[in-house]
Amino acid sequence: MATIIFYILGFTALIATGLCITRRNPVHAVVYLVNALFALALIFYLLGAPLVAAWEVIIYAGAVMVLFLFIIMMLELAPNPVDEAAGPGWMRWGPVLLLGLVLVACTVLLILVDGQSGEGVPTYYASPQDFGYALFSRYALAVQVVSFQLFFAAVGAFYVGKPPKRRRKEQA
Amino acid sequence: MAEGIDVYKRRYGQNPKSLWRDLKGTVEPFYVTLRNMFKKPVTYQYPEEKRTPYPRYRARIVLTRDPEGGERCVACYLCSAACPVDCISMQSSEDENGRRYAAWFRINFSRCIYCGLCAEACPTLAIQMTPFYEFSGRDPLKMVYEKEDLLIADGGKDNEYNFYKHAGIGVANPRGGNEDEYGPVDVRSNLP
Amino acid sequence: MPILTIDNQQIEVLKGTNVLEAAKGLGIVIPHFCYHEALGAVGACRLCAMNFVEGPVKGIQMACMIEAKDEMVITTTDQASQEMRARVIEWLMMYHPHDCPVCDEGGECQLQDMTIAGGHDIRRYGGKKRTYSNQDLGPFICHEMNRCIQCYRCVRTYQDYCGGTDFGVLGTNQRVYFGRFRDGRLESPFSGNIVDACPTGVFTDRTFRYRTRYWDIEEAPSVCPHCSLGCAVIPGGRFRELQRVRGGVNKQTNGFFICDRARFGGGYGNHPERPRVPRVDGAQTTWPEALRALRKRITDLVARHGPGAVAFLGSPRASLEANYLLDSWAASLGSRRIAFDSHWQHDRSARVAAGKLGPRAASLEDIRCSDFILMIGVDPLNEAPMLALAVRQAVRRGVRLAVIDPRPVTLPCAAAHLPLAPEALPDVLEALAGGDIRRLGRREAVLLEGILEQLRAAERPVLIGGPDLLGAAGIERLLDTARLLASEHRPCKVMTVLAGPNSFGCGVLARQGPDFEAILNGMLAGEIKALVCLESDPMTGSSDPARTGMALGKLELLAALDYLPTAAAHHAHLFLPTTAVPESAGVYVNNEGRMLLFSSAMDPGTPISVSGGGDHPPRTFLPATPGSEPRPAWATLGHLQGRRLSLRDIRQAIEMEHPNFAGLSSLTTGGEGKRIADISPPPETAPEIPFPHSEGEGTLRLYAMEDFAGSGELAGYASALAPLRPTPFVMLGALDAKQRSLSDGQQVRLRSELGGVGVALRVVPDLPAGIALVPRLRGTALESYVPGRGHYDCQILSEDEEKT
Amino acid sequence: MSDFAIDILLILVKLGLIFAVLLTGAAYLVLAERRVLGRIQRRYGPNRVGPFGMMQPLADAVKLLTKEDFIPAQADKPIFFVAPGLAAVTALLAFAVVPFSPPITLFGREVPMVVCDLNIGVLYFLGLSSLAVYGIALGGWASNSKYALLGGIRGLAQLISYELAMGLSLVPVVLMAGSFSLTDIVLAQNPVPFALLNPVAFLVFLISTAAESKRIPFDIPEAENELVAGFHTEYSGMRFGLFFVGEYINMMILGSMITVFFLGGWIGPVLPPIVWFFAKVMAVAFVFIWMRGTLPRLRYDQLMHFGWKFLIPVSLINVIVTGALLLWLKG
Repeated sequence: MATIIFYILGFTALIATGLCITRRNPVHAVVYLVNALFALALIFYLLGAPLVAAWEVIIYAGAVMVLFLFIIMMLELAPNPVDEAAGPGWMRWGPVLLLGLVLVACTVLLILVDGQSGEGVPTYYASPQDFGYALFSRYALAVQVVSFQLFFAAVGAFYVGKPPKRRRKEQA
Repeated sequence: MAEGIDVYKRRYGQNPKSLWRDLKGTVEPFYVTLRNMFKKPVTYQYPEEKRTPYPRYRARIVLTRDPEGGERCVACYLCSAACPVDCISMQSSEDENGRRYAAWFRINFSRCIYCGLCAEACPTLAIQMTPFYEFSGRDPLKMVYEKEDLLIADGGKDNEYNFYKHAGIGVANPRGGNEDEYGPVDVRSNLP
Repeated sequence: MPILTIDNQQIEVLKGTNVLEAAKGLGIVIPHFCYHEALGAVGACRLCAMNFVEGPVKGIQMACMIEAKDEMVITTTDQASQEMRARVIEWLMMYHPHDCPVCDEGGECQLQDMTIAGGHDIRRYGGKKRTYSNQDLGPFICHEMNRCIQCYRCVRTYQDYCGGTDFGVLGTNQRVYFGRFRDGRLESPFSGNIVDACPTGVFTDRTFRYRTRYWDIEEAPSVCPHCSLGCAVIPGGRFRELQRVRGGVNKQTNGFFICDRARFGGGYGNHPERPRVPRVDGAQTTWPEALRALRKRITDLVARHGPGAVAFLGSPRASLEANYLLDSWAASLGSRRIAFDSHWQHDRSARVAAGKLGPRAASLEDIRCSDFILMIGVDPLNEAPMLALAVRQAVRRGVRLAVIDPRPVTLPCAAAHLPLAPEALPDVLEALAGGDIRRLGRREAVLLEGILEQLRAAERPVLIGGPDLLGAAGIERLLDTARLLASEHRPCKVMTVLAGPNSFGCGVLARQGPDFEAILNGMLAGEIKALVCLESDPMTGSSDPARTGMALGKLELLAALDYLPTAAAHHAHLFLPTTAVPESAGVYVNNEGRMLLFSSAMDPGTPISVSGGGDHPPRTFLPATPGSEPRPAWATLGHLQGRRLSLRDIRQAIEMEHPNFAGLSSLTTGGEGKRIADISPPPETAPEIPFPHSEGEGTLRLYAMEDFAGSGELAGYASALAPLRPTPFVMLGALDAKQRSLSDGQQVRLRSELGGVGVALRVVPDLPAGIALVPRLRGTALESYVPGRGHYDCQILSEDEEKT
Repeated sequence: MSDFAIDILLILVKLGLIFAVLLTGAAYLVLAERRVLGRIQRRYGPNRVGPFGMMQPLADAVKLLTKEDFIPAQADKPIFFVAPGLAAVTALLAFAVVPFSPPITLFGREVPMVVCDLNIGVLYFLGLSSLAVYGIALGGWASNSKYALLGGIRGLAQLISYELAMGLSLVPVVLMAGSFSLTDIVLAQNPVPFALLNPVAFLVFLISTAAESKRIPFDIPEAENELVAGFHTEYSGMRFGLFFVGEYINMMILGSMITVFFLGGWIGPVLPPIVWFFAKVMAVAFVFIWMRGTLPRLRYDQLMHFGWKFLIPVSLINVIVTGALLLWLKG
């Protein structure tokens, strides 16, 4: 059963990614990419990495793609480009509905039929604890380096984004 | 901005950026709303409780009559022109002694907003408003009132006034026969 | 050109402009009553006071009476002149009655506006008011003297401008009375203009009495369809009914005024029998059904008998767009059988005028400014009334006017009248062009010699001719004459009165096509199986009703698009309703080739007063407006050809196909219109068709003539004009009457090829011998006497002779 | 009957119950809100349909279902159709991990009173709430209306900003409970709820949930007097209804989350656990309504300043302090 779900999710992710690449409407592309990311997160969950799955959703689908969408919505103020699948209605909204339904169904299925309960469970199960230990003991140095880099990046962004002195004075 | 801060300073007598003031300003309203929750609502439960409007309340429109019992309306169209929702329509006409009157006069009460501009505009005090406000129906056609439905057998708010006694066109009295008029001139009375 | 300063703004104006006009040019509108652009200034109302600070005159002056001069500095906003205006308004309002609610002028009353503008809102005068008795001024004008403010505009309009004699002013101190000597209809055919001229409600339109307020009327600038002059009018409708027509302003055509036929003859669109629903074989049907049937029948006929089996008849009262689409429909079917006027003489005349008039066309404004006028074969008051008024304005300036016409041409001004028999008119034209003058009688020759002398001496002469007596050949000769008389320094302009409002446009579209006589022959020969009539009735222009009737009877398909209950509309196998002029938009090309736009003032539909039964609108909610089926003819014709065109598309197509209509699509309503570009080279001359002359023993040559209110196709359906229609009469010269021992006013019997009719006799002193005249009066026995078809042989007998 | 089948049956029964309770609850929450708001404004609120207006939700539902389903011209139809569903489904899915009560014994089986006790329940909740943004953003964008677009953009900015604060305020909870599982978190609050142990986290979470559910004073995406109705301006009929129901389900979810994370879940004396749970959820819902009746809407910049410059720093400091305290207590 887990194998079947895996393949379903895999194909979903593939199709969604393909559609994402071929869409000319950026918002549609984002929607398909979110679908793909969600399918990927479910695959992670299926493979025994719930923490990674959750972060996939929270960070990629929930934050990065939202920022993409934010920018697109701010910029894409021209009238909607011509729908690429200018054909019958289902051609346009069929794929997204289908993929969405598949994902929701898989989510429900995965939640209900507990991943740890039966067959097909992967041999290695990465619980949040395992993950945390790995991150902060074995890879502590790497994490520190990355976090410093992020910190520098944040400081840099703050500096670049700061209004010039003169303007600050005016604002005050 | 600075003035605003001054106002705050005067009112609170302390630093306007005080956290205490902010907290108080956030929490106090909760108390106010909670207190209100336990007060009796001021709503009239309309169909059961009715209120008596004042005599000059602006509701259903009527057409009044002059002291002699004639229709006051001269179909001058001023009410329909004043009406902001175009609910008044009429057709003026003339009777055998030259009196101008409305052949038909119609108010669509399903459109009327009871603003009173028609009564304000009426130069002959024909159109007046009454306090009868319970006035609704499900069939819009039944809300269309004709002259026969609108006319009342009374002069309404100014019972003495008769437009034709002042207009000087010889309908109520013969031409030149009103009290503030000289006798009529005609082409022959001008002859030497 | 003087430059003056008004309220600190400088303006340069033409020499002779008065200060009031100059201020108007700056957008400063100062109240005034007596001044009117057409009537001039008299300084009677004392309202246009301005303060002249610098310049040749000083102090408070009446601006309309002062000519603009250089270095004038004028203020209108200072306290003194403002106060003066306010006081004058207050004096004017002192006796004014308190009857605005029952006054028809209310809402468009200049006095109301000026009172408000002058800031006068409370009457301080508490004494008695002066009153007047009113007069019955007939079916068109209402009189309410109490409202008078003594601006004298009515008298100046009626007497001075329009030449009416039966209305005037009489007064002692404050009892000035404007009226007639006794009750009765105002006799001038321009009497309605005092309604427009009166700034308050003294004279109001009786046909419009108590009908509508100004603010409820849907108005749009339009063009009068009653004659070919193209006067600007403003029809106004309400409750789907034409309520009134008032004069529009077009300085090139009518100026400011219109005739009573235009003003009171607008009711044809509200005729109670107007067909409003499409009909197929006499049964009412829906639009898609009727259109499908028409298209199918015509394709069937074309398939069976070839494209020549379908003929088309356009109309001089249909818009240029509709006529053009009819033409293009015929062309797309492959049929060249299209005529634009059922009256072939009028049709030919229009083609000649359209082809040859060119830059010598005179507008009414040219006539007003001319210095010698020769009218030949034209009866303006009956054929084109505003022409008479234009001529009067010239005559008022001292211009000489000569009339050569057998008919007793009545004009509102003095004229030298030379009554010549119609047969002599071609000789006169010859003579004008330099031919032999001695072919005419001695007396006539002397008179004509005088006319010719004046014509040669004049600097801006205008020749005016009409098609009814001259015919196409005569019109052509008149145009040639004008060309001969004109030189580089001396323009000689011509005006040809044509039959319908769009005759000129039809003439351009018709080119070398057949006339309706040829189509009639085809119908009689059985070659033509179908006739499509666009807003036209073949019977109305036909010289031989029996022959036309027979030809129509042979048709397999008679299709009519019309808004009038004509005979053709009634008998048509297929009828499609169209919109009347006030309900539709389009272009008319008037008799001088001026393209004039008219726009739709109201929607078609059965008037509320009719659909409601009596005067009460029905108390129902209907999904559609009753009687609103009529569609503009151009829309229907476009639809029939499967083309969805807007008016703009059609106009652009016309411009493409006929380059002389250049500028058509950029015209705007309410403007002066635009002369069409000249046709070059001019089309070939129409074949000359001589007048048939036949002499019979004891017979008279009977000519039909137009009547002011009784002849026009549209006027015939306007019920308001009924009081103006005369009872049938026949006119006879004094000599002929004496020979037959008949006397004026006697009831006689008129017998001609069209049968016998009993009519009253009018003896006219200077009618040439051997000639009788009848007016064409629709709806009477004289309906079938068509002007412009030549003459009828007739006999006039007294009733007693008839019995024996 | 095999165990597996019984499991499935139980799960379906639980699902059905949750659906029924949630949807009815949402409907009556609407009514409750209108009544409470009415009382705050010294009115009665809807009291005409049925006794005390109890049938009002039914009437509303009938009205919404029979209204014209209007689609603006030039709207991006597929996304326009999907968006309201997305808003409602993400809200519904989050309920899968909420435990209402300790496991009960039924027919000799121990039945957990939660659809699925995920060991990453907290993260699951956070993930779904981060996906809820899409309903608003896409709905606003697809309407092809400037008001809806502005509402959508505002919604995007607001939701991702406050999600950060929400997530950070949950870190101390996880630290204190030592588990991502919601059941474990509830059990860890016996006897003292975390709201008392860590009031700062509680307040930050309360504020962020109010912002997440787009309710006054944080209803900037649909600010009526600026944006007509914000992201759902162009929605009508049942599509609008889905957004509406989604909002109230969201309110119940967030109420449940507050209950679970900070108010000790089902734990309480005397009364049965499930009653305690619902009482707490309703109390939170009442606070939300009370807040709506009391506070004015924030301005957009105030909202952003408050979120980024106050809530996030405060919750970060709270994480460090809580962590340090826990280490100190353990060590």
